[in-house]
Amino acid sequence: MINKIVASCATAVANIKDGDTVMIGGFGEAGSPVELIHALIDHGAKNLTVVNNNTGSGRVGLAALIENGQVAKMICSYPRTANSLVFPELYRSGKIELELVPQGTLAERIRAGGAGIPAFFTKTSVGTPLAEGKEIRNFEGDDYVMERGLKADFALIKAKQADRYGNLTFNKTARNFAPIMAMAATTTLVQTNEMVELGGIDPENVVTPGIFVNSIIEITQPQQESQLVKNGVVYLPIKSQGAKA
Amino acid sequence: MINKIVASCATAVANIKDGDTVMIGGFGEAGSPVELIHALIDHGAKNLTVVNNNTGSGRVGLAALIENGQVAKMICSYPRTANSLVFPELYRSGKIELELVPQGTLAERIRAGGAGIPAFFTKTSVGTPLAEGKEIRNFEGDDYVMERGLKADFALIKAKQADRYGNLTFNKTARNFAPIMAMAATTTLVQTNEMVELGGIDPENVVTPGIFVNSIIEITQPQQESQLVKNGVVYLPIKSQGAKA
Amino acid sequence: MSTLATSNQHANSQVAQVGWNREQMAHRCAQDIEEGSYVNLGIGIPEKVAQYVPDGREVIYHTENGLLGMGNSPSADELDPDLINAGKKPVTAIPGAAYFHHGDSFAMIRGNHIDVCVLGAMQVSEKGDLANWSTGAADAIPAVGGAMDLVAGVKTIYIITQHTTKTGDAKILAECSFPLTGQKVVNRIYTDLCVIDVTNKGLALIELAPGISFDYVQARTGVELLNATEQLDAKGFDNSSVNSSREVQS
Amino acid sequence: MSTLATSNQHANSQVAQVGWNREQMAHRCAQDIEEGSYVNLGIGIPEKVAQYVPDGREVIYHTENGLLGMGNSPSADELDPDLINAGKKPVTAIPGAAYFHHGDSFAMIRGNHIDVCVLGAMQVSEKGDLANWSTGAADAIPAVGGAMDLVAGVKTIYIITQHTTKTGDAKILAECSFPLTGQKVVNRIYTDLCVIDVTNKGLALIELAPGISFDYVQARTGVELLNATEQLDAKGFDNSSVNSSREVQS
Repeated sequence: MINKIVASCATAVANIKDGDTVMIGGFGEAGSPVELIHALIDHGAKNLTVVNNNTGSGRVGLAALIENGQVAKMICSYPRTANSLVFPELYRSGKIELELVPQGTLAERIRAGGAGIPAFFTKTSVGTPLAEGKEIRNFEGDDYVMERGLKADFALIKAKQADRYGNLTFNKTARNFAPIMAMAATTTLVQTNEMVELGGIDPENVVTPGIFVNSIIEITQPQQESQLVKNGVVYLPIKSQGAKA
Repeated sequence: MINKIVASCATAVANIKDGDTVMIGGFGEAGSPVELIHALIDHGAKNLTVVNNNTGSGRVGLAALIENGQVAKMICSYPRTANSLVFPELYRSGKIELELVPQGTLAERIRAGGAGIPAFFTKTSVGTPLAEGKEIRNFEGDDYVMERGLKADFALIKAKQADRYGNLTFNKTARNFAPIMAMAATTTLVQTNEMVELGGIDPENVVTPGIFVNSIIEITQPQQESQLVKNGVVYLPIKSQGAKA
Repeated sequence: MSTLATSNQHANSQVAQVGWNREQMAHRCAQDIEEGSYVNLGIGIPEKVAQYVPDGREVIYHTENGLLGMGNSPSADELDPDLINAGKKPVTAIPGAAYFHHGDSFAMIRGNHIDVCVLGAMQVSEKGDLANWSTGAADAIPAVGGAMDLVAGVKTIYIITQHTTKTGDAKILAECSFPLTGQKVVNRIYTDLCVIDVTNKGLALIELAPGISFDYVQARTGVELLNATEQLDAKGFDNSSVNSSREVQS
Repeated sequence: MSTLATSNQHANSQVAQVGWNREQMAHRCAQDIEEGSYVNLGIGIPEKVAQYVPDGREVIYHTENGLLGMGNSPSADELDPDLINAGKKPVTAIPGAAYFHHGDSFAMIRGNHIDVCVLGAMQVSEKGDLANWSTGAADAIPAVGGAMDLVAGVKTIYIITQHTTKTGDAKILAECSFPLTGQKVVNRIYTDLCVIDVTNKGLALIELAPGISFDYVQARTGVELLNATEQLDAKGFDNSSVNSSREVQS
């Protein structure tokens, strides 16, 4: 029987290796798979390349992953956000690499990676520093820059509903990058607010078909990043927490 | 007030001009906008380039449009189907041009056209006659062929539900090319089985957002192509029918 | 001279009181948002445009993080951290809204489906080049977001900006000195002092804020302006000029 | 000689009775469809594979016209002309199915997300080149459908085909003479006579239909085959060889 449900977040992230590329869903906190990220912090894989629109906020979730020294490189469109503390400091001190990509180009590169398109042309960034060193080609009188598809070893995303095949729905604008990241990653790990029976999601309303999903963990009451930040929470890996106790 | 509902199929197709490129939704009969196609036959625009996966069946719908001499060129993946009578004869006698495109490349070219991507690379057709004359480029050891985005002046598609903004849902596999054609056409004309109030389609379940739709006509009891073919129906333009009466 | 300079700076820093204030700039821009438009509003003053679109015009707002049909700010009851705009502020969705993923959202942008985008600016050039994402300073953390995609893909780009920097430097220039967001992308500029169209012949000042003279604006602009206010006074507001200039540019 | 030729043709035209028939070919192929696979079945004999997948293996069928989780043929009550497969025949959707548009459907294919595709063939070459869409005849109406996308994008390509043409010509050849569907794409071939793997060393015959000899097959094949039946008899069926050969090829 096909059953993609796993027992814990720890199980879900267990195969992430040092040096892997990991796409993490979310636009700011909306859609951020906080529990899976925290499991990845506990897991400890290092030298990761992380793809996310931002760099996290406060000292939880993605920001905590970065603070824990696990991220060698960020690929993102907007590394500065409100409560963005961790990344700026590491970046200024040269401890983390940044590949800055326009948000739509980032989305299309991820979609291309998932769709088997190694490269495509876009007008975005032509004539700007972000097109420097890239191939420019003219089609029907307009210049376009060639951009490359982007794949990942793992994607960590957050869904609203999931069934055991891995069919997913999302909540409002928390959908953002999740469906295309699920396509672009070799292995997609999902935390979902709710597991439903097969057929519990109308086939017409499936947003991410199960073919793009590998492991699912139900987190019925996920933590909200902004709430954690507001409460001054600092996420420390389980080991360190253990060491402290 | 935004209201994309029009009074008749004739009104919907009124602005299609001789020489236009027209994308027509459907995979075989599933999703074929029969009433809009018949209106286009009555309208009479000639020298059209038509994009569809097939070439219609029997002597109704797309096949009738071709038989009426309005189509100069077909862009499709599979011009031969069961009950495909009209196209083969015209093609063999050199009266219609054919651009044969692999089905997935056709879909991706349409999606690219709608997404502002003038060209992309794909493995499909490398080493085959359909890649001849096209640019081949190697990425990470594999060869890919460059394919161009495809746009249209008009798209004719069939939806299940629509609201006045043009938000659409589809029925099962009748969805096929419709959502991407709606994106790739300057003007998208929709026949829908049912009009609903704003909010009648859950925002989570909208398949084609209204931004891609221009005109909507409600056809609550659309004709089914296979039924027409079975009954030996031959669609003749209104004018000819008038002349006969 | 130093006294004069200070005085000038002072005048410039209070320029909002001299011409249009932020609300009035947003109001002026909103008059050009047409019925039935699909509109993307940038963070800051551009966000304010929505509230001044004339009554009776139905306009649909796009936010690039995956929503078409963005509504007002939520009440406490409506608030959902999963329903935010591109500025990561809570919003609502109107009846007839649609959610979609980032790939589809930027297909709307890149594929020329959005009619109007209103953005802020650091600098705008005579040719309509826009710089609004980076000063190019070495120690700055670069962040671009969706700005480059929006200017490259949206049919009409409106800019709302103070006419000069806080220190009185011109922001409307022959050439941008900051890294570009896009080349030849701007159609119209709304400042606290005036409205300027980007045309093939150069920057055409088409409207002045009350009490502001053409010479006053020219003195605060880094490139020669065409005075098109009289023509427009004669024939009225000519919105079509925006689109025609855009066609030539793109 | 002419009598012999006729006799040979006759023998070949009845070759299905000599080795495996169509159902048995589909059955043999079905044994190699693994639990949890995402599978796309071509029109004809490949379609029959679904009914022979061993009980207890849950397999999800993709049809490129926009459905994952394709079920059996519909009853009269279930029949909906809007629910068809790639062969345009009516089908059903299982609980847990998903509908999507053609762009997304071929993203699944092109993006290497489908595990197995089973197709028919006109010709297969020693290198795994496939010809199955056109004889290249001048008067033929070319039609390609999704075949080129499937062979370019699906992880593992299985071919089910009669070993020879109706007139006894070899279909498994050193080089295809018909226009290609794809280069170096085939992993395994199931014929009425045998099962052949495409390997780096050439075509390896790994299994014979009952009563068929290696020499019998070789005589009906246009390229020299490696006899790998003994090795496999010794170590059992080695499914991993398929994937490793695929990795080298793609």
